[in-house]
Amino acid sequence: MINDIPLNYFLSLAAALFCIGLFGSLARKNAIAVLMGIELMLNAVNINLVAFWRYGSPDPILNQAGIVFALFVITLAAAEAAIGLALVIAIYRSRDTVNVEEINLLKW
Amino acid sequence: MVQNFTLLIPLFPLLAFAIIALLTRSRNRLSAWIAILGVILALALSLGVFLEALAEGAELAVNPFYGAPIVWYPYGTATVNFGWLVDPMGSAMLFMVPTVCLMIFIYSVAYMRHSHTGKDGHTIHEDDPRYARFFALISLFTGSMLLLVISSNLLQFFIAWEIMGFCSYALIGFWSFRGLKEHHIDDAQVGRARAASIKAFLTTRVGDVLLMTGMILLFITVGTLDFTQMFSPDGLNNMLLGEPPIGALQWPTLIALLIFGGTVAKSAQFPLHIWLPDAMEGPTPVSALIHAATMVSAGIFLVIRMYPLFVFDSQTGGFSMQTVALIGGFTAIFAAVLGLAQNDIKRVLAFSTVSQLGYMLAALGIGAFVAGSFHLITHAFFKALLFLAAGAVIHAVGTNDMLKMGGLWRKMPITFLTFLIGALALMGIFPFAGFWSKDEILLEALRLGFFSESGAAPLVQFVFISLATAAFITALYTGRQLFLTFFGKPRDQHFYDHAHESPVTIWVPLAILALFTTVIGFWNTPFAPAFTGYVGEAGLVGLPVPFEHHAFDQLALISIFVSLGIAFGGLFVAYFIYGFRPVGAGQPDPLERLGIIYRALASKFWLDELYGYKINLDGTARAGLLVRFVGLLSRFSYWFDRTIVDGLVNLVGWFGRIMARLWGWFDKHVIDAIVNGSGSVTGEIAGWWRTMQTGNVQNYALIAVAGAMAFAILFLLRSFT
Amino acid sequence: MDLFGVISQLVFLLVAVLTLAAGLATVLLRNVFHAALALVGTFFGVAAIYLMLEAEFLAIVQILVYVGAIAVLILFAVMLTRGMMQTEDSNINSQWAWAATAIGVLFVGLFILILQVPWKISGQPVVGDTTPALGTALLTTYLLPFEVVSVLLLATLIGAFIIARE
Amino acid sequence: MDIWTLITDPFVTIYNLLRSGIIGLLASLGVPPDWIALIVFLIMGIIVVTAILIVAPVMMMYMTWLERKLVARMQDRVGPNRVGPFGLLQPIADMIKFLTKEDIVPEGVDKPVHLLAPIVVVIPVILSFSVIQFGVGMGAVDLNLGLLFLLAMGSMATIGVFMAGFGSHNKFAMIGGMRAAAQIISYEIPQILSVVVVVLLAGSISLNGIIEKQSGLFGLGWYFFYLPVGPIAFFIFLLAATAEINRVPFDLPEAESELVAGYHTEYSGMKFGLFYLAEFLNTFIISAIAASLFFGGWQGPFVQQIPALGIAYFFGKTIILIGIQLWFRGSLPRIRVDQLMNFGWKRLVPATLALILFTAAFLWAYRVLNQFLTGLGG
Repeated sequence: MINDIPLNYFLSLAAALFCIGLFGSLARKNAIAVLMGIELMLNAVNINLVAFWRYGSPDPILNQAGIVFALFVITLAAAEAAIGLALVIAIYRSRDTVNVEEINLLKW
Repeated sequence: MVQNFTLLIPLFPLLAFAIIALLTRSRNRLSAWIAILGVILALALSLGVFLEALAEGAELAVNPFYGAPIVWYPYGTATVNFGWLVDPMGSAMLFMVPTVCLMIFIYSVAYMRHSHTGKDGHTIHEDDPRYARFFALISLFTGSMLLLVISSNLLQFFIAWEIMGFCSYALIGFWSFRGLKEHHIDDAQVGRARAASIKAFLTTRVGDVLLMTGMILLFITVGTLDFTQMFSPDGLNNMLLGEPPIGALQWPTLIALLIFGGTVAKSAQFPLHIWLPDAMEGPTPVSALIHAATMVSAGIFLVIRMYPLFVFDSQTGGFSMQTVALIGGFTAIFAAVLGLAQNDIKRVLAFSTVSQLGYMLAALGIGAFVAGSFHLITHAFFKALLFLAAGAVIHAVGTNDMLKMGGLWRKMPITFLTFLIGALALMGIFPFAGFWSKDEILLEALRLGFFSESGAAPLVQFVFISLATAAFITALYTGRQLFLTFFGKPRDQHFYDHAHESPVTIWVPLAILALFTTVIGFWNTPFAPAFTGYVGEAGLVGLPVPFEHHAFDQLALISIFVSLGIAFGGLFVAYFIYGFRPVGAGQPDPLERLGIIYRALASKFWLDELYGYKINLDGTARAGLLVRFVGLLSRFSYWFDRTIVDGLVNLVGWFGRIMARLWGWFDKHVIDAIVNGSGSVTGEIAGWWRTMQTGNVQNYALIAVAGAMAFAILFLLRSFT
Repeated sequence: MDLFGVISQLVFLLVAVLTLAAGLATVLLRNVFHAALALVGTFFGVAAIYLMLEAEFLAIVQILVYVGAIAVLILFAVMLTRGMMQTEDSNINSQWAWAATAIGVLFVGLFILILQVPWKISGQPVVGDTTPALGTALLTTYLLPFEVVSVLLLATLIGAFIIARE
Repeated sequence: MDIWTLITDPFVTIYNLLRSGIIGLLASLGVPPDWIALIVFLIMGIIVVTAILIVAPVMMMYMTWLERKLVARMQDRVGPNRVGPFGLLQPIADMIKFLTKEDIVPEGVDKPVHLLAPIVVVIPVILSFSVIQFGVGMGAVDLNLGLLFLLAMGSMATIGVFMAGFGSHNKFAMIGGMRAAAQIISYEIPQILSVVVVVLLAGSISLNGIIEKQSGLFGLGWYFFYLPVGPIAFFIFLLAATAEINRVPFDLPEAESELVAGYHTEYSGMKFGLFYLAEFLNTFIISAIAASLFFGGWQGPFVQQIPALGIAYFFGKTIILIGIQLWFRGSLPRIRVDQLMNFGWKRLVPATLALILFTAAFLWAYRVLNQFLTGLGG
């Protein structure tokens, strides 16, 4: 596998996924969709981490920094999702909307 | 090796204090027992140390029990340590202090129960409202005295000294609160107690300041406060190194005098004796405690502790010992004379204490170290006895005034007997304790003053004459007291009827103290001077020269007869005045015939009015002339400050205000304009710029992404080129 | 290139295309519920990518955590905020064109970068079971981050509870 | 390849014969080696998958029969007895009915979601079969992360349930779906944690590894017998797993008396059949996992000598556990939704955490003691 698929494939895929996620979080109106975009970005980052582990690690068994990092990212993603969605629900409850453009109390 | 536990001795009473104060305040009887238990434990341990010290013998003087294991704080390369130091005199104190204190404690259990007549006519016995507090305080008092006795350095000594100062304040003013009417303590007495406690505290404070100054100077010159290091030859010689402070006055003299200042206040020597008579306002056990075992003994003990310094000073030509002797001798006779004209049974004893302390200091001053020390021990026993017995009388009769007593021996024989033993000891009549110790002092004074090989010494001669006269007057006023109190006919039937024999817990301590008073003197008879051998044979720490001691000789025999003669003479005169023809009810004191002299005596030579603090019978108090003069001076200073100094200041202030107004105009119209202008300009710009804050998170995120990208591109361009 | 190579690349391309398609669907679908389902699809795709990278453990964790927990949370949130689900107006905000431009530039830049940089490749094969080594690493080398993450999760639990409750 | 091996271990032997036969055939045809490997992989995979796909529905059908019979007995009824002897053909009749029923798609549903939901529910269950070890060497694959894989598949079911609930355009389905999702993610935690106890004991997350660790005591060294940890962990696992697959007494998502049929209210015909299939296969999978983790899977006396016994042991244990779950169904009332949540979060999770701590402490103490004793011996 490693000899058949160049690293660039994975990196390009990750970059594309990251850009898609970034677009989602920048351009969607729905706050939940924004969060989904962020999840996509995190996943893209994880792909990169794992790919570098697989291709770059001098000893993939003993040196699993990439995997460990990806695990932590997943954990943080879970935490982020929990808090973020709790916030969205709280906002929805008080303002009756999840449109990010309408959640702009902190403007001038 | 009991000596290693010496440091624990003061711990027990202090612990008792803590327990009572913190836990058992509301349980009177329990508190009393805790206090007594504390003293008993301290006594047991003290006796252990004492016996061990006795076994060690005179050698202990130069190689005392010593240990300083507790590091308090370091300074420079050395440290200040807490520890213990027990030399022969210290061990004797360790024997005396807890013994006497224990007696006083036991005595207090019953004494602090007051009896009064209730509404229905029955006699009600009731604890003093602050019963437990009393025991807490006397525990603290005892503990600090024990701490003082075993102190290994002057700082530790000073701490204990100060705690005692506080305790004396609290205990003298023990009845200085209201709500005691049913206990026969009226507003006047409350006022007196309050004033007396303040007076005692402030007067002794004068001495404390002197002592502290001396201590600081000592530390500066010697570099240590540890007794053993301080009295090493090097330590004392260090004092001579520096420039003499004031003219011909050299360092040792100055320091010794300052330290002696502490003694003068604490041991109530002229001219700072004024607090002691008024201290009689405290409960009688407190008086006994202050006068016998703790407070005033501490003053004497300070001189005893610092004796090497005094000796060193006199060897190098200073006059500190002469000062001690002079003040002691003068106080001895001065206070004795004053004691003559007092009608308060306790005040007589108070002046007698002052006088006896003068004896001790005079003895120490002329170099009779052993005699002075021994008198400290014996005096503690018989003075405690006298006070407690007098207290028993007061407790039974209900008044302090001797002129209202009379014929009490029939009513309270045991108390009378014990009081008699104490009085005889005080007069110096064979075979009681006072006789042996007082005779020793007189003998030493005689020997050193008139029969010294180095020629006659006028000062010592003065001391001898003063002390001999004082002995005569002592016998006289003690006799007066005896006759007025116990003999003759009752002068006030009401008080007489009220009198009764003391309860067991009161007379047993009296009996024990009487026993001690009887036998303690034989510790140091001229024929068998055991105490001299123990305390004086090897000198002191840092002064390993034996004190001069003479075998029993003709002079001693003469001295015995002289002192006995003086004592009996005084007693006879007293009998002639008061016993032969008893003072009847309502009659004035025969001494009043002396006129102006009597009035001078009765009002204590108007010293309180001159520089002290006069406490009237009705509880009001008035400062002395000197004090008032200082007050006037301060008032004048106040006026000066208010009118002249303040006027100047106000003038400057007015000028400043004018200037400020000018500045204010400038500030308002020039600087503010600039500030406001810049502010409004900024506001305008900001109002235009702030629309950038859309409040939309995604906007911000987009800008952040764009910024990050811009930086990344910059970075890449730079790294590629 | 041998047979396996061709098949591998084909499989990769298939997975990649599906993943990206699901990702695009996530971002572009108007119905948020459908978007969330597409997100689940993306998660599966990423799990497949992990499998290709021989990180089986991570793949399973991906499914367990992302599909089993995060996706469910998102679906929950979608259902609880149903008022927004089928709005007639656009689901894309006003700055989308700017965002798209910036992201396009970003993607092109990244792509060029990926092709330009000479990545260091060790090419070591994965022999044996990686999971025990991973566990050991988590409890030795990465013990502190591991604990910190645990504390973070606890804090999140409490925080989410406090934020979301009435 | 003697006859004895064939008798004692028929399935593995046949599988190996087939495999070597195909390899030989392809090699004689002159196919390159890597092509051979690929083709063999594909063919054998298809065979195994087919076997599973055949076995699984049949299992499910007879589990429905078993359930109806057992519950009927508990309720003092007879149960199906018309079609075939003892009603044994009843499941087949039911299946024909499912397949021939009209496929109703209600108005206003979210069509793709509605149609995909049953499939999404079934797929993870079928996938779970791939790692179950039916007998000695009888698993489709022996993943070294098998247990984790099973748990991941279990957690995937939520998505399908959600889709069904959302896609049905029906408030009962919606509430049922929400309930199911909440319940599944709540009870997933104690389930995983109780499995962790076994993982701690075994030191492995491969199913085969765990089963092999239980070979002691003449094939009876099951973790259930590791007192007191084993029974408690098993009990917690059984409870949590029952809740996870929404069965009585935790069948709130499809509570007939409140929600008609919960998230599959609007399904009919084969789509409903798929939900039904998933539910029963889930029961089977749960029982199989429990049997593997706590009762040694195929482990039992003489299984080393006669590997075929392993299959019997495995299915015996699994069916007994299925029986226990059916027994729940027959005897326990449904609990309330707040009781469900409270029980899960306030009782089961702390209890399981405590159990894990205890197990770890126990193992540590055991290891220290062991070292100490070995030290004494040496």
